[in-house]
Amino acid sequence: MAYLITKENIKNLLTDLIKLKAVFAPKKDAEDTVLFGKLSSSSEWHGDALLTHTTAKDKVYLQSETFFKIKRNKSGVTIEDGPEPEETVIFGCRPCDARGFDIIGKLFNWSNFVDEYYTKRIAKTTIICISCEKPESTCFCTSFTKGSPVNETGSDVLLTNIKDGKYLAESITDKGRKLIGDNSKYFTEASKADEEAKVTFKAEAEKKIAKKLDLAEVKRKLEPAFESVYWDTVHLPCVKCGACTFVCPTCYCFDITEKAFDNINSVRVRSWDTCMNELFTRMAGGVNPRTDTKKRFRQRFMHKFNYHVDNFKEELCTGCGRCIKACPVSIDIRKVIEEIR
Amino acid sequence: MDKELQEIIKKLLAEKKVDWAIGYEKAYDELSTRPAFVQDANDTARLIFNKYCINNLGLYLTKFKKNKLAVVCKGCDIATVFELIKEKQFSRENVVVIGVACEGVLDKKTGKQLEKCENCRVKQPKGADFTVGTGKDSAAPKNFLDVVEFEKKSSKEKAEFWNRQFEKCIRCYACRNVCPVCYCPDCFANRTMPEYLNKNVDAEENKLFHMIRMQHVFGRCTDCKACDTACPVNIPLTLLTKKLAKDAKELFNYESGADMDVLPPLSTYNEADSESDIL
Amino acid sequence: MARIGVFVCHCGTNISGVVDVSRVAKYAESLPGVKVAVDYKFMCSDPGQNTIIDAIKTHNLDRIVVSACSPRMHELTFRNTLERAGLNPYMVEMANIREHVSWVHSDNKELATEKAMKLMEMSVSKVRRSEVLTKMFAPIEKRALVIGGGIAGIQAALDIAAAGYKVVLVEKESSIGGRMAQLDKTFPTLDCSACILTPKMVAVSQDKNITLLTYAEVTEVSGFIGQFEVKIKKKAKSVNSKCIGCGVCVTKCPNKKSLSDFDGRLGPRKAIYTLFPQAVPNVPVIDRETCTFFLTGKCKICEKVCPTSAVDYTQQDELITEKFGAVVVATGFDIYDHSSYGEYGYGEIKDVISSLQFERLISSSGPTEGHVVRPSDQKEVKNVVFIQCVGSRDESKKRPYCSRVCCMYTAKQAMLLKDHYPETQSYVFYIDIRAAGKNYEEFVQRAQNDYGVVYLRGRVSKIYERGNKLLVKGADTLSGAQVEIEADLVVLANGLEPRKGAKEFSQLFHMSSDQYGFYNELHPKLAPVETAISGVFVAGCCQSPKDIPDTVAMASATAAKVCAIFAKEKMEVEPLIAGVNQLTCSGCETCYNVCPYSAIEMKDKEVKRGEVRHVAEVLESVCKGCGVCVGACYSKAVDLKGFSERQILSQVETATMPITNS
Amino acid sequence: MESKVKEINIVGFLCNWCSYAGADMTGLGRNIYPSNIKVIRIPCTGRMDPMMIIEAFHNGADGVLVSGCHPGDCHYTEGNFYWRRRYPHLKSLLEHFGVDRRRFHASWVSASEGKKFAEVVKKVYAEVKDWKDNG
Repeated sequence: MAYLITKENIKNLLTDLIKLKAVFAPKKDAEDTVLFGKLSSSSEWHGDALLTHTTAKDKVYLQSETFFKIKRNKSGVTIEDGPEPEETVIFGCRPCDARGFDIIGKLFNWSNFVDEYYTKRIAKTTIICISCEKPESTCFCTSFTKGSPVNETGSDVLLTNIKDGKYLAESITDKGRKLIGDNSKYFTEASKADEEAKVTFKAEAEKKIAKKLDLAEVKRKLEPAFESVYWDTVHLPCVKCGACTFVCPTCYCFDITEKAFDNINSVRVRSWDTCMNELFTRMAGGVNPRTDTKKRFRQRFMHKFNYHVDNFKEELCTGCGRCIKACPVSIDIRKVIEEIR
Repeated sequence: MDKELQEIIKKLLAEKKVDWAIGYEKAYDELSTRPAFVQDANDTARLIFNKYCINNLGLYLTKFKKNKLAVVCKGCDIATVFELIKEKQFSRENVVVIGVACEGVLDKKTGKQLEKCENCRVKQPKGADFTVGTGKDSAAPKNFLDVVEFEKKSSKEKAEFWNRQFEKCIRCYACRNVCPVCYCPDCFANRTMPEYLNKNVDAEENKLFHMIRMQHVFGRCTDCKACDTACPVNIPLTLLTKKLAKDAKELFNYESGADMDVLPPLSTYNEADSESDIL
Repeated sequence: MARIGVFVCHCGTNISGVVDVSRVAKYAESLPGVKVAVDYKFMCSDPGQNTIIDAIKTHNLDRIVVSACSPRMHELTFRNTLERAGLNPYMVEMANIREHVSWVHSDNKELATEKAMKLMEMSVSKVRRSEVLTKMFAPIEKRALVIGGGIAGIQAALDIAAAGYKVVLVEKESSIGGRMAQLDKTFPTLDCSACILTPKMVAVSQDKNITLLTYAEVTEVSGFIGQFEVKIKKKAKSVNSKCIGCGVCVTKCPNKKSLSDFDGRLGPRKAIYTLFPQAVPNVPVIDRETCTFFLTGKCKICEKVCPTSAVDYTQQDELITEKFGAVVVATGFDIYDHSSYGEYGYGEIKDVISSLQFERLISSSGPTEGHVVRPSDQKEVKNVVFIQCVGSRDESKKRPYCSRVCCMYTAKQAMLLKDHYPETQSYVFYIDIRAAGKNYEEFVQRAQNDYGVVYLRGRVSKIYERGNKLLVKGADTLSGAQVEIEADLVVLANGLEPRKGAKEFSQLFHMSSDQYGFYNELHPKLAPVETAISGVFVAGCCQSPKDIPDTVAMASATAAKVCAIFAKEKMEVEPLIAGVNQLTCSGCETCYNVCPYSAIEMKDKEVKRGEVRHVAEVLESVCKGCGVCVGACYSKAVDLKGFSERQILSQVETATMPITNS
Repeated sequence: MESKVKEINIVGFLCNWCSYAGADMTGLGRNIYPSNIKVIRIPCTGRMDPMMIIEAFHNGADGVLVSGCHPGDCHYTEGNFYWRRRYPHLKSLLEHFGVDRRRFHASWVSASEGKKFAEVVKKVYAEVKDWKDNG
């Protein structure tokens, strides 16, 4: 079902939602950083930026998730679970971000392996996504089968600014339908023309994205490229920080550690990890199968465009281009995979 | 200017004076450049220098220790090279410094000129083996006005300010990894015995990381702004690195990378050092 | 998991009168890893220690915390207790709940008890991270190197040799003897310097344990206590071992263009020369910079006259490398160069001479054969003015220190002059008379009372030449009068300063020196002959100005220290020292720069297979465990055993945690 | 609001040779001082790793005191000179991060200055308390 909602009413909707749930939306701070922050008022929503500096991934897949707390004493051990997730709305993310949830979600529900922390959180999260009108120079979502500035995968509700101040609101999932139903006073039914306007919107928005990669070709080239000399030089500028992976909507690697307070109290925490970090593969005995930058650098691309495709029939990338912008040495993921030899 | 730069590097590579040359090349759009590694004398045409060449290439010197390198340096980057030589990370003979005159560089995220370029006294590079172009140095010395302004805040305000900053921090370690003097083989942040820093990412733990990193680079940091510009969430690390520069100058009259014969301030002492604050 | 025993001491009522010791023990029992916690009246008593030993055996404990008094008091006691129980002695930590709790927090027993619990808990945290440490042993090369053949070096060499150890004595001149050989007589006994010195010089040359290397210099030093490796340059003497010391070559040498430094440049010196007649070894050397043959290729008279064909023009400098277990540095002093004193004529007035020049003038083996005559016209003298504190106690010349010997030698010189020439009159300008020493004050009194030396308290403002006399203008501050003395000769009491090149020399050993260049002793009171470098000792005036008896005493002290090292089969090394994890070392040399003991060595080493890196290494027998390197290392590659990062961090964490489970 | 005595937690790092012995002397002289300080013994102030102080504040210490030998008295001759350089820099940096200057102190206490040690702790306690109470 499609509806219409005015910008005014979006704000009203936000105001209502804030009272009931934790609402995260792009917020701009004094340093001009735009991040998903918890709204205390709808006016804090900063809708002007296309992409936030980091994704909304961390609102569902927390950067540090406390599994449980352990208390020890002479008589034994008591275990206390980490905090329960609250009802959450992610508002104003982009289709590429939303699609990230879809990709990670599949991983965290891979055959019998269900990650209860992620599953519990995503079940309580409603994602309201806004289609993109104008891409940035780093955008390349259209390279992907499902990728588009108006793609709905991963979203519960998709908003598209079809004419000034009027948004076409499409409910994608039950969660989305429920949200619109619960707040129906702000929505009006959309006409056929409105839905057609979205088609035009889509065509124009997609046209503006200059870069389109042939990912099938990339996959074909990557498969035999493990030992390629290409990697010997392409990694050289990389400083092996984790900026690319931490701003990525699809990177999901983690580490589980226990913070011990002098053997009496401790907490077990899952934190994001990055394949760029040397510690990522270093084992307790000191052996490290990925000893140098080259191997770690290669892993990132192999994983995203080769191994993950083998397992899930889709790339571990949504084309948001954040890694390109976040990279301190401006490594361009598009260029790297395009030029593979 | 690019032509001249390319010719110098071409000659160095052709004559086997260096194994690698590190310079800049165009990146994904008109506003971005990235480090370029050139090994082949016929491959120098991609090297450029412009106001978007923000990276401090001195960073790579510690990663290529075994090679003879030519490195393109803005005047300010040369301080890094000297500091690293002082810290015995490589020898002067193994690096050819190609200084490029610079009129200031722009932050790719904001499009604005870096604050450090305003009162830059090394627009004309000093101490290089080759110099390309001529630059006009600023007459005014580096000022610490923003740091002084920040210092006026109460400790509570400062703590709140940093708390807000470090809440943003995602601990991607871009700041550390682009820092030319953060070359430790195994950073304290990676240690588990003892565990100086927990993997848990929260404002307090993030702040601990930055406090220790800043302490570790005191008297060695050249205030090159690499960390500040690398931060994907715009944490104003410049407020910290500039503070380090200010303290080094005020407390120990030390400027990193300036004088090859003076030891870093914490590696030495003077019997007449001040102790006004000691009970 | 650790098995920790906690023992809480009452110390009679010293602790238990304030601290609820049973509560402390009870709290200890609740801590993970603590298998047993007991309190007892006197933990340090025999029954107390036995309680610990029994508990170790019963509960199979591997770590112990004793909550009692200061570790400075009883840490050793309890280390021994552990050793007796068969545990590693370093597995004990003390929590100081007496000096730091009960005695200072008696105003609030509740808070005192809580603090005692916390301190105990901190020690439990620390001991949990303690490591087994064992004493180490290092080999000792039982040979000593003595540098400098003055009286200090001679005495040190003789004493070490007397104990049966081998000594190499290195002297840069062609003979040993040093400054003392230049002196005529010595205070306060006025016995002849040569008469007491030469027997010792001969003893050196005859001692089978002593190898004498004259005309030689130390050029490079590496290694550390027990294992120094020293490069010594033996300069070409141009005279070989066939020389019997007959001296014909010296007599026949036609080249007397040079002045003798030994004689204060008051007399000539041949191109082939011995320093002085009683030189040891009595072998002349050729100064190749002045020798006619070496300059022009012609002459060779010495070769012709030598009865034993000992002259060898082809000799080359020779570099030898030797190993030593300990080093005595006795490189002596120079006298202050008075040419910086404008009021005394910038060193340009011929008849204003230095005290050492006076010694040579009055010495019967000196250039004038003991006749005190004016250098300008060789006439005998009548009125002589002595001026003290030249380059001593003078802030303007950056020599604020007292040279300690000038007051005494000035009195001596004035007395000797009167003995030789009863008609002469001496005047001494002084600031204060410093005559602290056995029979010293009496000596100066004798100069004034029995020898009629006139002492004037004040400074000389100007010395003029008038006719063939010197007009000395000064103030007598005691009478307030201006004084003007017409003198034939002015003798300056030049102060003592470090040898030229002392700074460079100290760097060979990484020794530190003070702002003047005198070598620093390890501790000004309690370690006056040791240096910060283990196994390197200092004797004589290279450390600070001093007289002969003090120098000899100091030299003997260094010998005792050297012998104490050599007396052991192997060197025992305390295990509480620093260690480098070379895998994490970044080779920045920060530790190398800050180590007060030069206990860090930088090496290019293969730290991982195929990965050679510039890394630091701790010289275990040199490190004293101060931990300055640990505080300075930002790569966190250095750590200190017994006070490791893990231990201290765990203490910090425990200290900042609230008391749990109580 | 006045903070309770108990709530103030000060970590003291004392060098073994002078200040720790000085604190022992305080005990011998029965000079009373606030019990809030918890002492960690280190061989020398030169061993003082600035990280430990940062960690102490991170862990929630209200105050930190580092005390060593007077300049020139260092058992290891120069350890305290290095500390004397680290201290002002660290204090200034911590202050920049919002750690109030009243919370971090250094002192010279010799083995004979038992009374002085008590005075130093009282002073540090007063400063930390002032910070806690008045911000």
